[in-house]
Amino acid sequence: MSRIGVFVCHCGTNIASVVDPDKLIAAARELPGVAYAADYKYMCSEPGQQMIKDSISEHGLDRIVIASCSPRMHETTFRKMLKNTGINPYMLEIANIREQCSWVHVDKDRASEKAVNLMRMAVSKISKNEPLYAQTIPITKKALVIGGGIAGIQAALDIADAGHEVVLLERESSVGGKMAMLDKTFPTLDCSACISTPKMVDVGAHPNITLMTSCEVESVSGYIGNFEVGIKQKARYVNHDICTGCGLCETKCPVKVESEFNLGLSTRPAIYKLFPQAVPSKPIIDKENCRLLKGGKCGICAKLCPLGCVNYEDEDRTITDNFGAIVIATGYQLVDWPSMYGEYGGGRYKDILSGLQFERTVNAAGPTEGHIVRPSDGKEPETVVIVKCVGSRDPNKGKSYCSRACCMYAAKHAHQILEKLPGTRVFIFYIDVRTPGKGYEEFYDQTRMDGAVYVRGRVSKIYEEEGQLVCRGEDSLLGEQVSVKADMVILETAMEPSPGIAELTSLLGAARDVNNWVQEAHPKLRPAETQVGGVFLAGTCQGPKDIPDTVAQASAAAAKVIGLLNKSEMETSPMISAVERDKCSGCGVCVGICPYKAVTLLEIDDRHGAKRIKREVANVNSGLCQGCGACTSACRTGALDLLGFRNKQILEEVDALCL
Amino acid sequence: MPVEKSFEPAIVAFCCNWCTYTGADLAGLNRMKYPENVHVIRVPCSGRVNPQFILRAFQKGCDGVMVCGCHPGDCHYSTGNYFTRRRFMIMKRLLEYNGIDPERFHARWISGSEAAKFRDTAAEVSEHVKKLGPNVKYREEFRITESAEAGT
Amino acid sequence: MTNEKLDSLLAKAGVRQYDCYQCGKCTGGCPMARAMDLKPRGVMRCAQIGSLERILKSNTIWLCTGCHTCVERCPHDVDLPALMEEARYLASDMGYERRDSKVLNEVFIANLKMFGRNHEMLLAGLYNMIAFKPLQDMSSVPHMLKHGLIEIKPHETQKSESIKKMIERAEKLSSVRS
Amino acid sequence: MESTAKSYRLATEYVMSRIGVELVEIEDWNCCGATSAHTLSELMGIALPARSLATAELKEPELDIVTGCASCYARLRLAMHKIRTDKAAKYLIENVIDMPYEARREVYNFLDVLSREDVTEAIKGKIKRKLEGLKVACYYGCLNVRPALITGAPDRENPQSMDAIIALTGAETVDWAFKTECCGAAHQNDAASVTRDLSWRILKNAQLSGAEVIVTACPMCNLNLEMRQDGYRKNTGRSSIPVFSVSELLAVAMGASARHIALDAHHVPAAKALAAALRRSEGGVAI
Repeated sequence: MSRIGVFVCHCGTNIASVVDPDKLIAAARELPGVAYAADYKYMCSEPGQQMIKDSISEHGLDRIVIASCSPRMHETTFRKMLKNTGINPYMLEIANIREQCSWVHVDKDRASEKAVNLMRMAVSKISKNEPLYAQTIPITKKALVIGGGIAGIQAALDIADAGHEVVLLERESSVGGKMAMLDKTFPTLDCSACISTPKMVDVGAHPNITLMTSCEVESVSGYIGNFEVGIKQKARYVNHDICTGCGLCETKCPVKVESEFNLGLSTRPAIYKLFPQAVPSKPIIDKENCRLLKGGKCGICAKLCPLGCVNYEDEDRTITDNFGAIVIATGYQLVDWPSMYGEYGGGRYKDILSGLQFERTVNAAGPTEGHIVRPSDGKEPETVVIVKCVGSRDPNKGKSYCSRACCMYAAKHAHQILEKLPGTRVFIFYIDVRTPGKGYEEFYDQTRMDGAVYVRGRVSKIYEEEGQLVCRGEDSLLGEQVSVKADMVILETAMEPSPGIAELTSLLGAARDVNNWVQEAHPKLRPAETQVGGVFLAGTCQGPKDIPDTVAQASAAAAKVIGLLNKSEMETSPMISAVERDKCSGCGVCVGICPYKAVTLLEIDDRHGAKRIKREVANVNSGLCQGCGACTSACRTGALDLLGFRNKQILEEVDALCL
Repeated sequence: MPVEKSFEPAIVAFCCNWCTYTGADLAGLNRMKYPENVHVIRVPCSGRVNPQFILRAFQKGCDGVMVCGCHPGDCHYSTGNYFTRRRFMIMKRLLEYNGIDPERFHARWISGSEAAKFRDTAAEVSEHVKKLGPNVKYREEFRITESAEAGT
Repeated sequence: MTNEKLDSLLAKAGVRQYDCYQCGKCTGGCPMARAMDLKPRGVMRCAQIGSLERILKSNTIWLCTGCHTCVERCPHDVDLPALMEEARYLASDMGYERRDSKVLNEVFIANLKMFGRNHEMLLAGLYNMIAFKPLQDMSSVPHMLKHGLIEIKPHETQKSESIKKMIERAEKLSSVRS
Repeated sequence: MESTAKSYRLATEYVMSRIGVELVEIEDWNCCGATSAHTLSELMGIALPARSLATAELKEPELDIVTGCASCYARLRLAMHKIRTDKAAKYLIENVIDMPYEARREVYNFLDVLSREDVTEAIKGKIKRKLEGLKVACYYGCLNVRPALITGAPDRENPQSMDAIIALTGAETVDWAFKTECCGAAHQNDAASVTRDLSWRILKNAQLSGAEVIVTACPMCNLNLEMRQDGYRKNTGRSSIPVFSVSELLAVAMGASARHIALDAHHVPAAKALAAALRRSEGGVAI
């Protein structure tokens, strides 16, 4: 027989003025298993806690019910107290007779009656409680950062500077991401390369950072503190251990294909560095376009290389490594506007550029060496139209969300045009101008004063006539149709998650929102974490944002990772699902229901009569399980149960209420 | 059990720890008032509420059952309450099949900030169940079997 | 009072006025906007501020060709042509002045009642007479007559009488629509 | 098609007989009411086309319906759609037209038919002479493609079906921007100055894009674009541009003579452009 102690708190007059503690004490003494009952003015106070401790040793109590305020208030307090008494901290139940009784009811008799019910429910439940023990899991002191844009670079540097090992994984052949493509950054107009290249060099040289370019995540298993990640190293066909990055191989390659870094505005050979400042500063061969790898005759680059780095036999390899924490920093891509907007020519007109193409055009290291000229004829434009919200704020054709950075980079583009080509006429078609950021509104003001004409209205159609692009729309402030003949049009297109985000998040078990952005654990309070323990996020993989916000979030994610890796082991909550293997039929319904991929099917050796058999049963990973209990309600055989909230505990509560 | 003049129903409310339980606590903090009939049982997630808990409550003569959790999409455990929603759409039919008025069962989404909604829901469900009268269906049958057993 | 009418108008058209965020893409691409006294975006604006009368009094609803360019490009799928159509019916029912096209449309339907099909010369001629535009497009007539493109004698369907009855039934039902 | 669209009709009949497709005229068809009917009454706007469709269903239950006019197409297709999706409307309309109508068969526009793989193959086999180098702007008009829900057209800004058909004749279609811009034909009587400008804009863009002729798939578009050209010449100082129906070009490529398809019936002298193209490809064969 259990020996339950019931302690009723007055909470000053908060409880006692409505609920009669004497009634509770009297009722408690009648209940089976209750060995002792007492009340006190403030149970949570030092003397109150001492009183409980004394009663435990005096009356040999083995489980405690406290009728007091909400368990959300003092459950942890009382659990800590029990730790020092020899009673398992989970042999505790709290009847919430303050927030859910004395504070919300007026009639004293009926409130007292309800308090008795609540106390009785807690006593019944605790009769079925069992000791629970927190497990500790070791932590691998190494972080994986996925994505080598500015978010990944910043997170990797912060973690590495704190003394932890980091693997920075990048799909392309160089880190740098989108920021490396930009010319200047708003609102301060510092040169993007000048502030990002030093950081790129740092990650390449940092003793704690291992840079893995041309790599992708192939598999993920394990849980917080103990992830095992399979990484695919794509064939580079160039031995980077020997290569000095001299660039001789690139000079004679006969292949010319569209440069992805310059977004089709220039060409590159098949053996190439992504861009001149690439880190690592070594080339790879693009196997889709290499004449020799496609089966033709060539091999010029191999002949040219003085060190014999070129290896046409190179193959993809898979490397497996262990990590304690993972940061997703996979960034964004621009939406494919030509497939969305037939009314803007659907990509037929050469002189319509995306915002990023314009960045390459205006960039001194870009295909035109920074001269703003039309791709069609190389002439400087006299009139430029900038269209905002292309693909964003357009649920019909594109994305419903605001892409957030476009208002500012549109203003920046206008400013750059007016600065480089004074006298150019610049029209910016907008729906709203959104400049919430430090120095942003001032920048917008300056752009207007520079002479950019803001026209409120979404452009309805763009077509080419007599070598010019006619932009037709409404000046909605005037209420009239307008038509602007432009020499160049810049479409400020929306961001969307990078390709492959769906595959990556499902490998990690992380959730995505309706627009495929990675879902943060809490939009306000946990913005740099996913709901999967040990998996964090940084930058535009979570939603459109500009560089300052991206860097801030990356450092936040890094701080979280450092906090985790600083511990050598961590405690997990013991209130998680448990499987009774004898009952489990191995149906696997629970596997699909678990939001954390904590439940898997495990093959075990079993006996069927005298025969040895192999069968599958559910297995709960205590590192992954968060204790929601969704699997237990779905379990047909009742093999799964939630510790601390076992079926029999809850049923006892129900029974106690109904009598 | 004779029906008393002023019948006060016993209602059990399964509330998830992260949203509705917090909302109920907030109602207390704001000293909102609602009927005493509603007794909250804390569960980690509305997805933890096994249908058998509800059947057991009705079987034992509980007059009304509420299941409350986070709003769909806001679940602390990301997807738990979607299962709840699907499960309890079928629940109503199961109750009907068992001869229990499905009106005795209510599933609601109440967030941690919606104290007023918790108060209103508690009052509304309490009033509603009161009108339906005591749930004696299984209690009477129990009594019959019990006395029959006692007789033999 | 006015708003009830507006709400039912919007409901019939399947348009939710607050879907529109006034970007003006509809007006920008509208072929007839130049001649409209209230631009398509303005129609949505009036719907938002509850000014049904301005919609019904506008020539816009009569000038809309129903080419669907606006809704095709609209970010929020606002079915303006449906709204224009419902507004025309309401304007007629409520006795608002019908703009220029009334003459054409009525001549057109009268034409159908007579012959079941459209008689182009009669249509254009009658229209020009009633609308006091005696010379509009008349320069083409000799050419058309010469090449048999228009004929003095109309084509009749065999059962033009049944079509006339049908149109009358439709007219009667249309006028009682709420 | 019997009157103003004489050449369109003759050419269509010619093309169809060549490729062995039999077109059956709906017995006792009536006008769809065009813009006028649905401007006045929604019910009339659906009942008029529904009557023709119901007649067709009664007399030729196994045949799909094809129309060569964008406006008819839009109205007929809407009526079909309405009958299929709205039971209450079906009941009302059947009462008004005094006939049952189940909308069992499809309504196609002429381009849909020409784009069918078997039809395209048949046309290919019947092309006798190429209109080599003739630069053509294909004008689809608005209602052949919009509204997307009713027409199901895959691309409403830059459709390609007519371009593919015209390419069979050896002519070269130009990439231009006004394929589906409304020509305002519905208001050519009552808002003449606006529709005039709309037509001029279309003509101008076609010419600036290098087109020698415009091809349409609708008699209304055809008529509207043709009739505005006197003013166009005078006001813009540009030359006029012949406008053909898609059938006419096919017919000529299949060997039809000018007289056959009444090419002289065009408002804008038409035969010359075709003759030049034929000369280019065949060294002087007269049309």
